[in-house]
Amino acid sequence: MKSAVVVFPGINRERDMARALRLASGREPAMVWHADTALPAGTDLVVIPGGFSYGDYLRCGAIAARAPIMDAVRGFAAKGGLVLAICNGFQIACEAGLLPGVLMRNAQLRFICRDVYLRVERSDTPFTRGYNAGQVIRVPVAHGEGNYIADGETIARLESEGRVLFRYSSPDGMIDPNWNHNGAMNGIAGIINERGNVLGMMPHPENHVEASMGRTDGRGLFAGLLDHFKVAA
Amino acid sequence: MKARVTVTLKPGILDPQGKAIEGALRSLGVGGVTSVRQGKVFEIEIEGADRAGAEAALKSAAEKLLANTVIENYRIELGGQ
Amino acid sequence: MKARVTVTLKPGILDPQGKAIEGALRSLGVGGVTSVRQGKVFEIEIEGADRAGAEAALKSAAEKLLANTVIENYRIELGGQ
Amino acid sequence: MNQTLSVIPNEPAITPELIAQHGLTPEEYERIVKLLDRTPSFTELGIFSAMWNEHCSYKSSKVHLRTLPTEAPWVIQGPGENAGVIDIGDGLAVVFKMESHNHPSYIEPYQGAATGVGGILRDVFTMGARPIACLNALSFGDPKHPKTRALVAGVVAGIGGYGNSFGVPTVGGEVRFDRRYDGNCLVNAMAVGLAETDKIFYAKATGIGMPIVYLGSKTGRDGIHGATMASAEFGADAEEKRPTVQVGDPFSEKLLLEACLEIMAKGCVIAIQDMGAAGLTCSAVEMGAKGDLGVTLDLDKVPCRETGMSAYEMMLSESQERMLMVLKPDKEKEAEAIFRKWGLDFAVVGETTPSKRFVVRHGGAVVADLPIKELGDEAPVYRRPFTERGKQAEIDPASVKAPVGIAEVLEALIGSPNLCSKRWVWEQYDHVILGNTVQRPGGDAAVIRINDGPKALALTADVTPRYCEADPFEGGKQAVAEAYRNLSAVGAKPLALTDNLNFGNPERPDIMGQFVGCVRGIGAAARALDFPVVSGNVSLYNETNGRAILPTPTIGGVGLIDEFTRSMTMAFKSEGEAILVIGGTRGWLGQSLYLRELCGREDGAPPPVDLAVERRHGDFVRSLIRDGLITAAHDVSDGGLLVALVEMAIASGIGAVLEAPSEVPAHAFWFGEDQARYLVTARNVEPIMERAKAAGVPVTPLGATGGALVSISGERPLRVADLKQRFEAWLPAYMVGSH
Ligand SMILES: Nc1ncnc2c1ncn2[C@@H]1O[C@H](COP(=O)(O)OP(=O)(O)O)[C@@H](O)[C@H]1O
Ligand SMILES: [Mg+2]
Repeated sequence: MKSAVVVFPGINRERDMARALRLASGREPAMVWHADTALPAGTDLVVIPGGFSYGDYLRCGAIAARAPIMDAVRGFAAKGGLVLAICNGFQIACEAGLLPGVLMRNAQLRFICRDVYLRVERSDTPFTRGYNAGQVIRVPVAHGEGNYIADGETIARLESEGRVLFRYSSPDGMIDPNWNHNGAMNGIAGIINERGNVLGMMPHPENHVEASMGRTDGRGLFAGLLDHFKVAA
Repeated sequence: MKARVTVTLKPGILDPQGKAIEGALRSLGVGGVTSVRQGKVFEIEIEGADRAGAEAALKSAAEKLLANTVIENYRIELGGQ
Repeated sequence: MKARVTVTLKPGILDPQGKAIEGALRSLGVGGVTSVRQGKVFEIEIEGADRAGAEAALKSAAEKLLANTVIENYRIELGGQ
Repeated sequence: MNQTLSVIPNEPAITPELIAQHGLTPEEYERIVKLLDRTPSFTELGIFSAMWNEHCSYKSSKVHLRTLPTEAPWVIQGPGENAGVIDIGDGLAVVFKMESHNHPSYIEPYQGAATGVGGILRDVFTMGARPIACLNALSFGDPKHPKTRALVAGVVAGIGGYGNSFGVPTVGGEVRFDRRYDGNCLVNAMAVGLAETDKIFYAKATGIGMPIVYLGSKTGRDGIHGATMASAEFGADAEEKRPTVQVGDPFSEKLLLEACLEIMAKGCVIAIQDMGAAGLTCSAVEMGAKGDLGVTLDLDKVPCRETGMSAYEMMLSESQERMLMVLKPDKEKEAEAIFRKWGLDFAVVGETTPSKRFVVRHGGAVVADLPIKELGDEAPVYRRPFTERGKQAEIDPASVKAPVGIAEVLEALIGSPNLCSKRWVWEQYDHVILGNTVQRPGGDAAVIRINDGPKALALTADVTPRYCEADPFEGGKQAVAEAYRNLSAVGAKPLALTDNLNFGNPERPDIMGQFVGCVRGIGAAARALDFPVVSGNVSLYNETNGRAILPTPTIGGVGLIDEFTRSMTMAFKSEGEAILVIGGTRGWLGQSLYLRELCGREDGAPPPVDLAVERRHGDFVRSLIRDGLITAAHDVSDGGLLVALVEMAIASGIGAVLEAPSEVPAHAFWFGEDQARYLVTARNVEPIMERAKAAGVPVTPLGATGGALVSISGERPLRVADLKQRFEAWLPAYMVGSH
């Protein structure tokens, strides 16, 4: 799996992501600068990592979404390439039109860093094949603006097309406002685009990938992607 | 030339900040406020005195960057020199 | 009654957001913008038709909550019904 | 050198009022005139006021700080640079420091706290270290004071806002409430970075004719000395020229970090200094003075954010996210390209000279020409008079029994502002970014893995101000001992500390006495525990209307763990394990929270700290952890044994069955704050008892883990779940205004 991590000024979880990719695939990802106009040849997976691109000034992800490299990312996605967009990456993907909807400020208006529970809704996508449908995983969140909203029609489409891959839940998988820390509609934590090749999610699976650090629930995502490319090859 | 671009949430879009401010004003004892919606305002200096050119530049700034037109409306006001 | 409170940074206060937006507009090819400063606007509905009362309430809202008067100025505009 | 400088039009005349507004005494001004052999220009007066104020010159504290132990075989750099540096083996060094931003945070909590974090991060990466963790120690006024809630909200949001965006995990700290901070909150921020031992960068300039480069953000009128600027001398345009609050820009700082580390790696840098307090002045003078060189600055080259800035304003501006660097001349182009790539300002603003003079030019005129060494070295040093507070009486535990039972006391304490969970605070801080957080906030010390391991750092911040006030010497010792204990409890060897000494007005002998006593106590403990002081910061004049804060010498401790997977936590691990208390319990209630919260009394002698015992018990606990003999460990501090035990229960959801003591009155036994104690759990008690005997360490069985209750024979049992609810509830409820 050849992955490329896009680095915008102010992005700060690129090292965490690079480590997770390296541990999963045994390969160092390419770090791609925002001002570049092309992705490295042979890229399988593009990752837009977390952080505060451009300080999250104006709107989260707004300025990064208009950076030169994003044309290349859009082109890559249009050809069916896999794009994984996490946290600030999710916000950038929405602003760039790769995914529908908007990430608004958390309902309680504060930044929240804690472990949350996610129910994995489907296991038949390249991003979630490392999990079972209905499985509950525990991964951290760290964001101030992760409150997913979209108009009624969009939400209805996302739901009817099974495009919600991760939902905030209780430890036993119940969808419950008490376990939805940011107020996202329908507990939405992660969605894919229509074609199923772009995933945006707020939580950080890349921070839970090492047994020695205590938790490994994030591994499934990276292992699944690796598997996907192995099978494809 | 001075200009101002005001960006506000479209009607119907939930505004958690505005709601929180409503609540806070109530508990501060500020009376009579029934609704608050928060938006952004950009005070912009733009070169040259060509109003039409400036207006076009501002429209493009608003469309391309300042507003997320999925959820926001914008309004442009051009000032004098 | 509709009202609007506009909150802007005092002159001289650093505006990192405005600075980042300036840079982004430049690289998007929006011409001629020499300075951007970002502020907030609050669109407020207030009960009753007593303008003086409304004005007092808005002033108190701005002072107590909407503006951080250490670094921000505010302006109140009262609309019609 | 009896020259006069060119007269700058519109500069105010040097009057006694102007001198006083600059915080200089008539004697200090005389000293300046003598040194120069002429009257200083307005800009020069500003430069002197910046260099000779308490913050830069440490004039009240210097003679006392010199007594602190600062050396150990593992210390690479002690106090005197931007941050302290210690060797942790494998060619790696840890760079750390703590600094206050008290007054700015009180004026504008969000920006004040944010820029405090920004400043301390800059101190660390200026030395070539990549920041890997932050801590923060916060002191607020009475929860009932009308300003407190907004200060808490703003300060916490500001610390998070800066650290989260910059991309460093904020992993520890403390939060206290006391009416003595009503008019003066304290915001102490600590940053910790990692560098290679052979790639540490210092402020000392070398070489003549080397370019001095200005890096980072542009200069504005931020934070210029308020009293001066408020003077009417500026005429009609005063409003325009008003000094402004510093606003943090973590985005620019993140770029500055990456750019600095990149040019350091490329070998472009001779010397580097961040612009902190008194910005350009302090940084340029320090670089030159340390290298025995002169410096010439050309202010026309300084990137400015505003038009019409005077030399005075530029020299005193405290705009954030700026650096000054001496570059290798042949690397100038390379360095500039790196800075441009990161979108930062880069300008050659001066050069080093052989003259040992600090020369500042602006608009074609020389606006300052000062002897560079004397600016720093000749700063006044005061031995301020001080009076030491007499020892307080010991309190007989039997004489201060609250009218309620042990269970009620426990319920009250665990849900009290100072002992309740600070989760509401640390959940606003990204504490997992960088993927190396082994122990998150909520334990005794945070544990941060170094790179991919196996080593890890343990980090803590501690002080008990009410002890410091009652007995400054014991309080100073206790702050260091508690940091030592917190590190030991997670299995770390304490290596070095940074101190942040927050006090009132040093010109008052009683306050100076607090300072002197605390510093002596810190020194004694640091020496006895082999825990040297490698960096620090002094914040004086924290008082309002003659009412000073509690003396608050915050200690930031750093310890090393060889194998991160073996760090110890405080949660009970399973049912049926023995609970042991290490260390003796006399039931010391003087200055305890029991006394304060339950009896409404704030008196008596605080618990004495026996440093030899501290060291022995610390060594003992670490050896138990290293040899895998215990399953959990927690130090006993504020609130005493039962509070510590309940924290272990809450962390695990497992209860405990405890035996009542026989020798000490129950309330004093459970809530006394005797020092040098730890609670541990073990499956097998025998080997621990044997070792304890051999080491001369008192170890007492307390009971066993298990069940859903904390029960003490003869007392009302309490559900762990209910205690947890109380522990977690107070702060969030307070912040929404429900009490
Ligand atoms: N301001 C803060 N920032 C981060 N963590 C904090 C803060 N205040 C308290 N904590 C965390 O809460 C826990 C308990 O703090 P405290 O009661 O001061 O511990 P101790 O008494 O062991 O020093 C610690 O893990 C500490 O790091
Ligand atoms: Mg502790």
